[in-house]
Amino acid sequence: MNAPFRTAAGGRHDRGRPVSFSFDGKTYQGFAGDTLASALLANGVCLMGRSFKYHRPRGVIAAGSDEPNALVSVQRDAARYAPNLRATQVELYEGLSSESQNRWPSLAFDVGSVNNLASPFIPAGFYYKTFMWPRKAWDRFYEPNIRAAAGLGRSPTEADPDRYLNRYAHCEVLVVGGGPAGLAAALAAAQGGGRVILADEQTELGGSLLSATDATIDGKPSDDWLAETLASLAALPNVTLLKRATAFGYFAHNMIGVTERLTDHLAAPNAATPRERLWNIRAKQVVLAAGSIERPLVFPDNDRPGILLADAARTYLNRYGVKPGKRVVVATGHDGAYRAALDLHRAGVEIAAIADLRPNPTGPLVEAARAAGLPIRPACAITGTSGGLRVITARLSPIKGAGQVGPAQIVPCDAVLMSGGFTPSVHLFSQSRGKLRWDQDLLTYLPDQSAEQERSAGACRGRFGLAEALADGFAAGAAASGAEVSRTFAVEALEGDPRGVIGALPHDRGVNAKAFVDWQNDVTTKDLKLAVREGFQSIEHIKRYTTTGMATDQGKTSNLNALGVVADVLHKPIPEVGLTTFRMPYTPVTFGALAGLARGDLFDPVRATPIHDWAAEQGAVFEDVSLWKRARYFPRGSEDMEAAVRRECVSVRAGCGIFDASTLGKIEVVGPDAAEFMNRMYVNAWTKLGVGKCRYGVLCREDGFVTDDGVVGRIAKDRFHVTTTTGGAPRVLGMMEDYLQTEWPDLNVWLTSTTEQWAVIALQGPNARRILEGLVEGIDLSPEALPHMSLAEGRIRGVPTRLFRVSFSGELGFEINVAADHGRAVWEAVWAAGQPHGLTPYGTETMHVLRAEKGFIIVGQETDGTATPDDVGLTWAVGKAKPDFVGKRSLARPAMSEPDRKQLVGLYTDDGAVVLEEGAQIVATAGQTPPMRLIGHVTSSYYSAVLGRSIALAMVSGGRARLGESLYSPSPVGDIPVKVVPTVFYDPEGARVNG
Amino acid sequence: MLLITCPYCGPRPELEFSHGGEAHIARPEKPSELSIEDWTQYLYLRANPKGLHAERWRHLHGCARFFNALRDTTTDQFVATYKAGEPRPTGGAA
Amino acid sequence: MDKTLAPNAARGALDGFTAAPALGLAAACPMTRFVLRGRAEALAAAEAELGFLLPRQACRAASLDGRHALWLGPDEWLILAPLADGPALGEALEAAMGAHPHSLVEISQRQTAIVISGPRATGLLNVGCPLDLDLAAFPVGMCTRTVFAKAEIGLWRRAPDSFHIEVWRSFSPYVWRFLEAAGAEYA
Amino acid sequence: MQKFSALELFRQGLSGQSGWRPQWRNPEPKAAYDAVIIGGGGHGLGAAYYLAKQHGLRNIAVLEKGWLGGGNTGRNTTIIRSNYLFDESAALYDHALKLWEGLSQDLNYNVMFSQRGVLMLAHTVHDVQVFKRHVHANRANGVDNEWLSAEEAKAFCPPLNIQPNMRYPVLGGALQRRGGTARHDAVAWGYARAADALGVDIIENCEVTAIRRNAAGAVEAVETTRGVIKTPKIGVSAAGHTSVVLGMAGVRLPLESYPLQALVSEPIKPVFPCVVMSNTIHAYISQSDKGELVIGAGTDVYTSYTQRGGLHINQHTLEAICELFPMFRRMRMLRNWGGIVDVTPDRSPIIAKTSVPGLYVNCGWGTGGFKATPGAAHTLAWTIAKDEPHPINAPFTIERFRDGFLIDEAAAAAVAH
Ligand SMILES: Cc1cc2nc3c(=O)[nH]c(=O)nc-3n(C[C@H](O)[C@H](O)[C@H](O)COP(=O)(O)OP(=O)(O)OC[C@H]3O[C@@H](n4cnc5c(N)ncnc54)[C@H](O)[C@@H]3O)c2cc1C
Ligand SMILES: NC(=O)c1ccc[n+]([C@@H]2O[C@H](COP(=O)([O-])OP(=O)(O)OC[C@H]3O[C@@H](n4cnc5c(N)ncnc54)[C@H](O)[C@@H]3O)[C@@H](O)[C@H]2O)c1
Ligand SMILES: Cc1cc2nc3c(=O)[nH]c(=O)nc-3n(C[C@H](O)[C@H](O)[C@H](O)COP(=O)(O)O)c2cc1C
Ligand SMILES: [Zn+2]
Repeated sequence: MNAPFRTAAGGRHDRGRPVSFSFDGKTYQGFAGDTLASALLANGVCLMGRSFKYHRPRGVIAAGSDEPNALVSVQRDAARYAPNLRATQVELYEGLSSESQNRWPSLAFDVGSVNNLASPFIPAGFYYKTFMWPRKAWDRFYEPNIRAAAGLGRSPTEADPDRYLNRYAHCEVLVVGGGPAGLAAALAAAQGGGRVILADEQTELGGSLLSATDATIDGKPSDDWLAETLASLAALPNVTLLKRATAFGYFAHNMIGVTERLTDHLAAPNAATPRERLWNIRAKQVVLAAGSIERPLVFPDNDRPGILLADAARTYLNRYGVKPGKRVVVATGHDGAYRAALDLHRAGVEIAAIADLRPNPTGPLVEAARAAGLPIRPACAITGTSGGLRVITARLSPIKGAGQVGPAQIVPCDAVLMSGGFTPSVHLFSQSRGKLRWDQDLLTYLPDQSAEQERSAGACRGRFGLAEALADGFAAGAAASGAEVSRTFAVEALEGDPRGVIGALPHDRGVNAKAFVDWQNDVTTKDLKLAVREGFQSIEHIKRYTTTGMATDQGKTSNLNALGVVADVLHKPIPEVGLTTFRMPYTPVTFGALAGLARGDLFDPVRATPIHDWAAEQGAVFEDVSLWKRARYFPRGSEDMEAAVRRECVSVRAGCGIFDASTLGKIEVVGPDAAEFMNRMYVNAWTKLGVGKCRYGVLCREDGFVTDDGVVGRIAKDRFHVTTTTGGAPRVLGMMEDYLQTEWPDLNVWLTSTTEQWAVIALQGPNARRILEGLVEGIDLSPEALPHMSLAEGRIRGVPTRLFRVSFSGELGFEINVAADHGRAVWEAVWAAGQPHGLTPYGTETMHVLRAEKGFIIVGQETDGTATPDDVGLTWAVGKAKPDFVGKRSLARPAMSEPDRKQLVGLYTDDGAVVLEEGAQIVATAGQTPPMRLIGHVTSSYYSAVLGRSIALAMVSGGRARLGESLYSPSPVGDIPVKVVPTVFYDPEGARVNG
Repeated sequence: MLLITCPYCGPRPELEFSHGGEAHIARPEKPSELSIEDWTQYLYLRANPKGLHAERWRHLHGCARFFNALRDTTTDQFVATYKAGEPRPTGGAA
Repeated sequence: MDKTLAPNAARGALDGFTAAPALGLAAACPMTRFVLRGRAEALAAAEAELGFLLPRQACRAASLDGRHALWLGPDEWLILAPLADGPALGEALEAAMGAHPHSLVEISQRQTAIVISGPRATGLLNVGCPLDLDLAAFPVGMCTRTVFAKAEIGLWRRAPDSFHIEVWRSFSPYVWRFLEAAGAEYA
Repeated sequence: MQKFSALELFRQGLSGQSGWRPQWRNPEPKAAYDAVIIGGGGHGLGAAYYLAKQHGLRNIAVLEKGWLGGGNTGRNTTIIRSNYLFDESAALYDHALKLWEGLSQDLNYNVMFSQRGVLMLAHTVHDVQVFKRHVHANRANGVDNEWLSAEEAKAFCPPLNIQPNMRYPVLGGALQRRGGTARHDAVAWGYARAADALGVDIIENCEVTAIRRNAAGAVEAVETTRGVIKTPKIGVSAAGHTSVVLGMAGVRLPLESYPLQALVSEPIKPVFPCVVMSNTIHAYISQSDKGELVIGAGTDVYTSYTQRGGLHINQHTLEAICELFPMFRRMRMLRNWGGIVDVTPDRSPIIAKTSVPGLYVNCGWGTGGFKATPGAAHTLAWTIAKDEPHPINAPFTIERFRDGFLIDEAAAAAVAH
């Protein structure tokens, strides 16, 4: 195997398990435990991506979730394609197939890089200034081209078959981050006895310990300490350890979102295992131990492949056994880079120079480097690099006082390590709305005032040293759990000075030099300065004008440097420039993980009635009404809906039809004050409704508009059986509860939803009584005993029933209410009994036609939330003598009695064969051109088979006064003449309800 | 997702609740006698403070009771929750 | 014509539903159910008839001889009883409460019940239910309405590893399938 | 005003883009103005621009408590359409749409108005009825809107799932081809720059803390964090904060402020050609010119000024997105944020005089006022300048709530039986 940059020994990867993988079609070898980035680096592949705007060749600069450059797509199969993954987080598995992005035709030769040549003419925000002429060219030319150039990876093209799970979890202490601070926090918190969850985004717990070499804790090498600590935590029943688990969002009241990646690292995952699990964790206390992120240096040409963060280089070396180069230049303003230089030196890498910005670097790490004979250059800035697809030289210049540099020296190298210091990860703290404080000494923002039950510990609050981090973490864990524990950690490690540098380095390279601040979005110091020059002073404007910090890394490496540059140009201290808002997610979260199981049939509950399966077996076509499935029509043979509905309508009127009305909302209103309550809620009067009688009820909102309707039966003096529309059931019950609980708590009445207790079978048609007769016990079906709008209780085929004599079709009709479990059997019994009488099943569509023929409204179709009872012809229902009911006062508002309000009327098209479209508009005169004067619209429109012509209901301005008038309905094929007619088209005398 | 303390059931996740708008707006005894201005106030005018807000919640998927809460709309932190009918608690900086 | 339906004519919403044994899911047998509301006198009368006190502590259940009263709200209880108690129980309660203001509504078939037991019970429930189901937070005997994914359920812990889930009839297939999907990796 | 053009960009390119001047000045507030606009969002800046340009008021200022466009203008999903149901609404939004069509040229600022079409999906028979009603009403009003079958919808938006076995199958959709998106920040900046060039003082970091009224009750000055500013006319365009600002003058409005969230995915190459909205399953989506999928849905349920909301809201939104576009399930959410939207009882805006002389208000745009920006700004300017509404905003009074002349777009889409 040829992996030229792999060390001979060391690293946490498994040298016994070689793994082959491909990148851009070429196969390489790595080891289990490698990331794609470490394995590519080991193979000497430095070029991993192209930048967003200029298509500059880019290599990896980081080793974790802060990586801005090395974005790749990973394709497991055609349907499992994921773009924009960080190579630093993609774990290697046998056969992994990955490709680079945002380049064509190849990563090494990318046509898009002409943008780089054009870069002087396409600075930040250039698109706001051009592409305006000629106007049409924007749509046809400019925008399509801008769009085509943008974007990073490409979208998946097929439905993702993988499973995703959500779960809720609770704990006393949640620890975010499994580095020394987080581990210590968990150790302490666990002793409090409560539940502790520790989540870390990496593949292994340990944080910075995973790449530490020489430190000892409690006298043990840190590796050993780590292993022991993890084992002891894992053994505790109250501790849950989550790895590959990113805490991505901190929400109100200590709710933290965590995504756990379960299968992406496996070569052949079990299809049943979820790809990711999203944890919604409600924690009593949170300890944030999220560590810190290394800051790059901002210098000209700082983006060539081979230039990377010093601590990332250490990670590659110590954790993955990969040398970042063979001859390395280190550029730094921080001690941490010396640790990297020392480790690399020990591993046999040549350190060509350590260019330190500081005039007098000192301290144990620096001394150790001196002792090792490393070539330290104090007061030295890196001012450029060269190289095509990999860096080949670094340009080092001595610093001569304020912002000036002396003559440069070119140093050949194949890698540059840079470090500006570490930025504490305050992302989650800030998301929690905790207040940050600028620390002038550490040159960083640190957590100050907490907004939630939360505390930060370790590097994320500026406690960078290992000893400090352990102690701080332990104290935080103890405090969070309330455990009275204390512990000290004996640490031996070389610790550096935590201070670093921010902003651009001095250089002598002129205005066109490109010193990148935001790598992924190609934002340079020049862009930031341009934004300031153009008057953008707020950092929020600068962010949006230049797009700095808006890339997929959300500025993890760039935000503080951008602040530094801007502060410099504005001559303001950094805290006065401000900070952009940290938002969730910390790192991008898969849509599928957020959606979880809610897909297909589990997207929303599918509510089906007890009779649903029967209808399905008969070939019914269903429609969605709120969560319910309702049978819409029952086609026979090759019938389409129109044909089926005509047949169903005729059958009902000629014989009898059977209809599943189970979805109607039902509320049992019970108690001595039931009638009083009904009086207050509904527009109707209820006091005089006799027991065993029914009434059509209309419900308004307090603003006077009709919100629901339904038949109400009085079962007993103190008991009403109220029905509502299918979709309105929860709304009506909620509204009633609101009034009852908060306005009239003194009323002795209670509400219970009985929607699902009853299956409801509507039997409508002249033969209805005949069919029922043989089935019913204990109920006299005669018109005298059970007249229209009455009810009786008895049995039907032995099953207790509430039988309503009601009609929504205008025919003799009954609604059989039986307990749900018996719904299907009773239905089948009625069905069988109806066979000799031409019984036909019908669906909602026929129901709609039948009621329209009778001029009955459907709330939500005739009404649209802006109709009063009077508008839809229901004045007769309003209890005029009642002093009050919900909505009454509003009905007295001026607008409610305007003569030109829309009112419900019937319409006949002059040509009875023409069926208007529902929603079609009405005008008074023909031949209008837009904007027309619209006076109404069609709410319902059908072909009426019994009438042999079309009918329509419409809301027309001043409609009732227009009876007989000719109006028009504009349509794409011309104005359709219509005549205003009464709303009742069929059996206006209402004789048929009597059979 | 907020954590809301139902006065009956204790702290519960927001998913179990429905929000009911401003609290302490009693329906007038005799709406028909109200002036149009007063009725409009009752119907539509709601406090929309930036700061402490007395609001109604219903523990819809719990005990189903309406109750009231004092919440700071600049932080979403609850200062108190209390049963319907009880007076708005005094003071209570967030 | 035969005037009564065959005894097996009743069909529960979960008839025929089965799940992998590892999930510990089962449909509970049919039961008699009432929602009881009322003022103090009526409640006292109901307690006398039931033979045990209605739980007044929020979110707690009380039982005697296969009859249970689950606290749903400060003046609302779900009464569960064997199927055979049927209407007779309702009539007895009505008679006992008489003219005292109350509401007793039978909802035996408005809802159905799912039982989930075993070591995975809380884990599967927490895929859709946002409550803390730790024994300390949700002890045996606790009951409450809550949500499970997009359905409302009544959740009642009957043993450390066993829950009784009340769910409206038409939502029960959804809850069942959701629990099944939640546990697909164990099936 | 320094002209923006390709030529100028090129010229500046030769000198390292060093010759650009500030897009707007950063003036100190004067002691007095002829009119003051409170709120430096698109609506407020636009109002100032039209006041200066069309009504000749040059001694005016826009006062913004933070940074320009930092309110909802800077946090909206930029959907622009005008296919509203009621004549009044359609007229207002279409007035805006017509202004959008020439805005880049008018302002000499490319606001990237992109008429890629807005497709509203119907999933139920009821949806179909409602949308067809819209289509008919719009056409009669001269507003383009057309009905597409499910197959036509898919042809227009290839990622769309129209499988009949979906939980809520797509039955078709209403398409407004003239609808689309625009670059939100550019709208604020473009108006600011153009207004500034006409002499308007744009004053950032200047929070209005009180409104002073004279003995007659009319406005006379505002107190701000940067001093007292006298003015006889105040236009309030403070979106989510309207209640707070009008409270300073003792005016109560029927408004409640809710958090509304949005999110973007990581950027990808062009895959999504239009805007798709689904009210029934609650989500809308488009792809920005930079490549992110821009996604939003409904508000959180409670009032709040925190500019954030709950994760479950986003989860519901993404459930819907993944249902409609299953191929996006492996895409990732990059950033989420919230705004504060002020909502009226009938979900229609108020652009009107208030009971206080000299005090004018533009508010109540709820979740949908970005699309109206030029129209709202234009009619607000008119109302301030003439002390009477433009015919287009005349129906959008405060009094409509008293009298019952609501313009209830939300109720009009009421869920049926
Ligand atoms: C997430 C989200 C998505 C949306 N999506 C869409 C969409 O797709 N399409 C659409 O049409 N609309 C959408 N909207 C609505 C739209 O954003 C707004 O209606 C519109 O931008 C309002 O513009 P504005 O100028 O009135 O308000 P804003 O831009 O909010 O401006 C008001 C300004 O007033 C300032 N202010 C407040 N108080 C004071 C004070 N006391 N002193 C000084 N200044 C003050 C604020 O700081 C703010 O800058 C969305 C909104 C949100 C939040
Ligand atoms: N001397 C220095 O200047 C310096 C600088 C940086 C780090 N260090 C070292 O850092 C250590 C500090 O320890 P520490 O524990 O504070 O930090 P750490 O970096 O060791 O651990 C932080 C852990 O948190 C994880 N993490 C971060 N954000 C996360 C999120 N949102 N979700 C899940 N996991 C997340 C990281 O993956 C990491 O494993 C010490 O060992 C110290 O030596 C030193
Ligand atoms: C249409 C639109 C597109 C956006 N695209 C991005 C983006 O690509 N990257 C990003 O980081 N933020 C993006 N944002 C979000 C902003 O970063 C920011 O969250 C938003 O303006 C709200 O401001 P705040 O988060 O600072 O409160 C976008 C916002 C909008 C309105
Ligand atoms: Zn409760």
